[in-house]
Amino acid sequence: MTSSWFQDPTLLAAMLGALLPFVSFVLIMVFTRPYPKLSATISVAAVSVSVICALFLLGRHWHLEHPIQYTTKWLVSGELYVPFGFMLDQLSLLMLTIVAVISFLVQVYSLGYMAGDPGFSRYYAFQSLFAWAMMTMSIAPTMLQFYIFWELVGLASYLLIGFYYEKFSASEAGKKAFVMTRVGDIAFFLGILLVLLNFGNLNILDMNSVDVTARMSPALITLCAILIFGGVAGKSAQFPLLTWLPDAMEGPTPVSALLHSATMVAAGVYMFARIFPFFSKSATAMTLFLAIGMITMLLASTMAMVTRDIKQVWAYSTISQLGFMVMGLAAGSYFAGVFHLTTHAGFKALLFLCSGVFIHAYETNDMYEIGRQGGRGLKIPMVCMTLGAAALSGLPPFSGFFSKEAIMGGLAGLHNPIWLWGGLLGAFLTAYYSFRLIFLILFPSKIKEPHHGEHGGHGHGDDHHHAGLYWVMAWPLIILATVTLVLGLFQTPLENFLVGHYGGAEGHGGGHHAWLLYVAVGLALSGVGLAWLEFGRKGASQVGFVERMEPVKTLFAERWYIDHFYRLFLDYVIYGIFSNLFTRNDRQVIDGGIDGICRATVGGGRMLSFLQSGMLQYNLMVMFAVLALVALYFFF
Amino acid sequence: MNSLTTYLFLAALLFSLGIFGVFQRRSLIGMLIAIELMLNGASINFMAFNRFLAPDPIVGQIYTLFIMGIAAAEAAIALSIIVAVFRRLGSINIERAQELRG
Amino acid sequence: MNSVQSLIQPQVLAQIGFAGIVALTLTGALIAVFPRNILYNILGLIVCLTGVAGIFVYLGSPFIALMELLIYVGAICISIIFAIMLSRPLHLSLPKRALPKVGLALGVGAAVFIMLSAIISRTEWQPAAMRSSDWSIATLGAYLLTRYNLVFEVISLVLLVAILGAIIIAGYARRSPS
Amino acid sequence: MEFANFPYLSTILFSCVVGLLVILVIPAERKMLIKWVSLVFSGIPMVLSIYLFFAYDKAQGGLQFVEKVLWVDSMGIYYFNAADGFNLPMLMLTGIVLFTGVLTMWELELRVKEFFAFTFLLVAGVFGVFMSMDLFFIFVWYDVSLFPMYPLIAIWGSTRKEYGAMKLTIYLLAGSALILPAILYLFVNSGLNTFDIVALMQPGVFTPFQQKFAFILLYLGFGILAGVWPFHTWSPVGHVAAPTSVSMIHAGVLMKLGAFGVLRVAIFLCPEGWQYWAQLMAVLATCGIVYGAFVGLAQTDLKYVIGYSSVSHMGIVGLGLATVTVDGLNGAVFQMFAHGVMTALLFSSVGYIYEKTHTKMIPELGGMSKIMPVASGYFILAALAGIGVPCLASFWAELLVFISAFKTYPVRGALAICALVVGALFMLRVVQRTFYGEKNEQFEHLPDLTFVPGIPRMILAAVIVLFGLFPSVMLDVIQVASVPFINGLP
Repeated sequence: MTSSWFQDPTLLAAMLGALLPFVSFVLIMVFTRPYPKLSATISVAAVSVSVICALFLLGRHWHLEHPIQYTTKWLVSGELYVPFGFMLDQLSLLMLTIVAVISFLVQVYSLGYMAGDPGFSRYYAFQSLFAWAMMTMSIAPTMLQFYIFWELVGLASYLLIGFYYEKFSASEAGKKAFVMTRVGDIAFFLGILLVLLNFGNLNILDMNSVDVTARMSPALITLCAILIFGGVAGKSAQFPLLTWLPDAMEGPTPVSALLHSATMVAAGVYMFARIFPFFSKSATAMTLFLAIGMITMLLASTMAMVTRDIKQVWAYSTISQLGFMVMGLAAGSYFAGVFHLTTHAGFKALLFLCSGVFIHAYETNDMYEIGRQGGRGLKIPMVCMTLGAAALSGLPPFSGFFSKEAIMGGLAGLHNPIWLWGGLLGAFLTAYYSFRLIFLILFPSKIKEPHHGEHGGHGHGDDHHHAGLYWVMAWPLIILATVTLVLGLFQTPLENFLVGHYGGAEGHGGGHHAWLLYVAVGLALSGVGLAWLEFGRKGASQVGFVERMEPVKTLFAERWYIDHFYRLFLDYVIYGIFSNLFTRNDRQVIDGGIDGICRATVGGGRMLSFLQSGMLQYNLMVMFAVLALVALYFFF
Repeated sequence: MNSLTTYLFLAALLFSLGIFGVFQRRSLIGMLIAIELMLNGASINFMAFNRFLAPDPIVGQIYTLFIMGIAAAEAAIALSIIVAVFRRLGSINIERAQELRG
Repeated sequence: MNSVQSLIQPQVLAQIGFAGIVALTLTGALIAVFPRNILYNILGLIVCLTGVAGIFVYLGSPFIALMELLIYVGAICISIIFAIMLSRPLHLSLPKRALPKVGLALGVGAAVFIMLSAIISRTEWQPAAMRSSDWSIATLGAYLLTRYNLVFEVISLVLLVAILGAIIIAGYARRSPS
Repeated sequence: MEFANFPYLSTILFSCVVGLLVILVIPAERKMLIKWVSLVFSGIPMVLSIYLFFAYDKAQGGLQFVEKVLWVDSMGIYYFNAADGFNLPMLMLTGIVLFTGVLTMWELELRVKEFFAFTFLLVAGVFGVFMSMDLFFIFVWYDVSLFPMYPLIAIWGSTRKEYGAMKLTIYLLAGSALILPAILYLFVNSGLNTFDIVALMQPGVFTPFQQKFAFILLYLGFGILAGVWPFHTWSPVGHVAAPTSVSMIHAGVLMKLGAFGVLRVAIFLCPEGWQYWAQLMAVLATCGIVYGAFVGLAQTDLKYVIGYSSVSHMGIVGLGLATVTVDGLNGAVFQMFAHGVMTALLFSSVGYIYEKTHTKMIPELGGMSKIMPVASGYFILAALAGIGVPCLASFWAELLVFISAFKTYPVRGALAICALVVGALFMLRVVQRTFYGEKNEQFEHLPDLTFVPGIPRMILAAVIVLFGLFPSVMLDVIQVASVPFINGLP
């Protein structure tokens, strides 16, 4: 901490990596907005440096013994000291790498996807803002800094979701995302305030140490944990704040890939892992989180079974996988949760980017339509997407298989078997809806000739141009697909890397039960099989079993009416009652009161001026009467 | 007949009648007449004090003379005002003359 | 003669005369105030002023009594009558009485009267220690032209201004368009 | 430090007065000359106030740049100007807002001379209140700053301007009718025969009862100007009615005048009254925060929305003052500054849009981001600052206030924090309805903000971002005043 920043390569790398995207954001917003190419170059260059720095840090500190911390004064007020700095440990290094790599890939991919968009510069500015906020958040040393950048991440998400702001639905979705996560963030903020006031310190390492139990009562810890979890629920779209995420798909597809699948929504889970020891001090809270995770996972899976929108499927699956991660963490298997976070980041980004290619080519989000127009003609995305779906379903040997198994193992270690059954059901449903989508595109009921030239393009590029962009978009897919394939094999090194630190917290993460393995894979395969029966085989009706039951389908498609509830709540309680009531109060009671006073004054003046009526006789009468009375009073 | 208070009471009565007249008449001329009554009440007072109390019995008479002069001037002006008001308002009803109303 | 004189004492005669004059004054005053016809009021005023002149005689000043008759009855009342007679029908407009107003006026008048009489009756009237007995008109004239010279002049001026003012007001009002 | 004895504060103050006089002797037709003169005379205070802010010796602390001249001996009235950690941010804010306000009104054509003359009169009063350490002068300058609002709104305003101007004037004068008796009460009861605040604020000068009595009068009197709930209704109406730069000065600076008055007069002189009434202050402030946000949700006029957000944000200032802690005080002063700059930027952007489209009704606008991206960008930036997005100035202020409020008054603090959601909802709603969505064809041809008219907005935006990234620049100065003050409390 005493060494100056340029002498310490670690600090230098962390600073460069985390802060360069911000510089790029400012540069683009202030200077290069009219020059899209230059803006993109700046942004991609900045994020490339970030990737290099992140990989450098990861490599340099692969055998990290103690977390490294650098802080400097950001703000001092009275006894409150707010530092700004970096804290590097295994978890934050891993997250930093994930964020940097995925940001990089998405930015490269966007060069193709967003080409010719009028808001190209703006897009890259927001991407840089996001990268800065997310990376600084990942390596935050205190919960306050974490919160600050957490909010900034939310801001970037708001801006990117509402990127096509001319579309009402897009701006609406951005607003919804911001406000809904804000609700969670308020709980988060209250939670860290409670910790700050009772524990006196927000340093993450201190919060994770055993000191907490000494200074805070168990009930207080539970309360704080639940409040802070509110932030997780908001950001990671857990029940009951889950409905913003499907809407967030209004943003450009790379944004969905980056923020709403791989990185930002994982921030919630990351925070869970970040202060995992703190959370795990409250068994009550952990059980609650387990329940929330499971409910989220199952709800989202059911929603995914009936939607026709390709991005929506992945959005729901994201929610359900996030719920699954929360379950894993809440079950106490720290490594399993983080590992799934890592693998999920890879394959979900892959899935979204693949869908992006389809959407870009066919200008539709409807999977039936894509299939009908010959979606399987796009070879690379199709193969990559199938790989991703397999990973999502937990089929060996893809990365998802390993991480899911790890979580299942954690769930199996719990006393109450209901969690495990819930998890298994979720796995089955996941496999079913993933392959429903794959089969629908692979084996459409009526195949036309593939003709992506006709429909492709946003009306801006010719075929040749389009082909070039296609490859810009394809490369990230291939890289991600490779990652998906091989990441599972790195389970053991990663586990050593991560759990070396939190050794104590890891009780049963590795304890695989053999039967569980078979059951899980069997369920996943049967999910795939069911999907094949209904959608894949020749002459299949392509109507799912859920879709045959009209009321259930409606329920699922309407997202269990959660949104309706919020809408009604907003319309009737917030707007209808509070807003309206207060406005009326303002207009009528307060303003009316004051105006009333004013009017009374004016009226009083009028009344008095009535005395000044020009009726001389009355005036005189009063005068003499008063004179008489005064005289009588004084003389007697 | 020879006591001061008799005259004073008489003066007070005249004065009060004058006040009453001023208040209750609606016609400006009626009010003018009532004012003359009041002035006479005052004159009687002067004369009575002059007769019974004053060291120099000329002064009260002079005051009374002055009152008469003032009354004459007042009557002249009042009448002209009444005429003017009548021209303007078409009435000498005092209750119509409300242009000073607030 | 003597018996008549003894039968009707001068004091008694004076008393009767005084009572008559007071009655005349009050009657005149009432007539001046109450009736709604302006001419009756004027005539009442004349009667009342005549009574007042009589009272002045009783108060030992026949000169002022004459002046009263001359100025008030002879000048003021006549000018009012002229005003009524010569201008347009002022006397015809006979506004109705409003009872509340009369009541109020009566109340205020009574209050003023009560106040005045209370003051009169409760005051210890003390005559001046040294009283001159010079009532002659000559002295009065001398006073007017010596000690009250200025007031006399001012009164004259006021009268002049009042007459001019009256002419102007009445005349302007005639010419002004409204 | 060879200029140590240079009367910086008086120079700031009198550059406004001289500016006013110079404008008065320029013929009214020479509009450009008047504008340039205004620019110069508003630039001097800005530069000097920024210089003072950074030249203030934080290690030494206390009152600096003191100018003290006895004015009326028999009453103990001093011409006494000084700078400390509380008023330096305010002086800088006033300087910045004045300068940007003058630049914003560069296109004004209607009665230019009178407009700038009144503006300078207004700002001279504001500077006077901020820098004066003498009760008498504070009151005089305070009333000097109130009076020009009426003509400024009634002549150059819009939307129900007479009503707004009248309402504002009545409210503010009602406030000063509470202040004057309180000041006289304190003056008489001190027994020191002086209006010097430094002398009067010594402990033991006033009994607790006197402090409680005077405090509530002063709090309500100044509070009206600070938009304390439920005396806030003048402020949205006034904001709406006022012309752009007046709205900027009004919401940006004048409302702070009230809060600053509470701090400088009420809290400085009656610390025990402050502690006694803090509960009430917290309740009113929380009401204001929650209430302003909810009412803002239902507005359709852009300026009304900003007006109610001001009510909400000034509630945060009030809440900070009510906590009686260092953090709260720091947060309150910081929030005054941050909110001033932020609101000025909001009004400035709205002013531009209004100038071009001649409407500020939200339903009639829409898609403005497409038509004027730069102007919209400034508005969105300021709106985000208003929501409390981190790394923008007002976030830190809100953070400090909420931390201290949550510590002192958990329930009220939590309520106020929850109001942040509503605040976010209503600001975003406005942004969405106004700037996003289909663009209105009617306005398509309108030009965007170009570089030169953009300068004032640029300054304001830069201030917001800079103090958001480096909050300690501001807080270190405020700290110097607030820590000794709180430690010195009985």
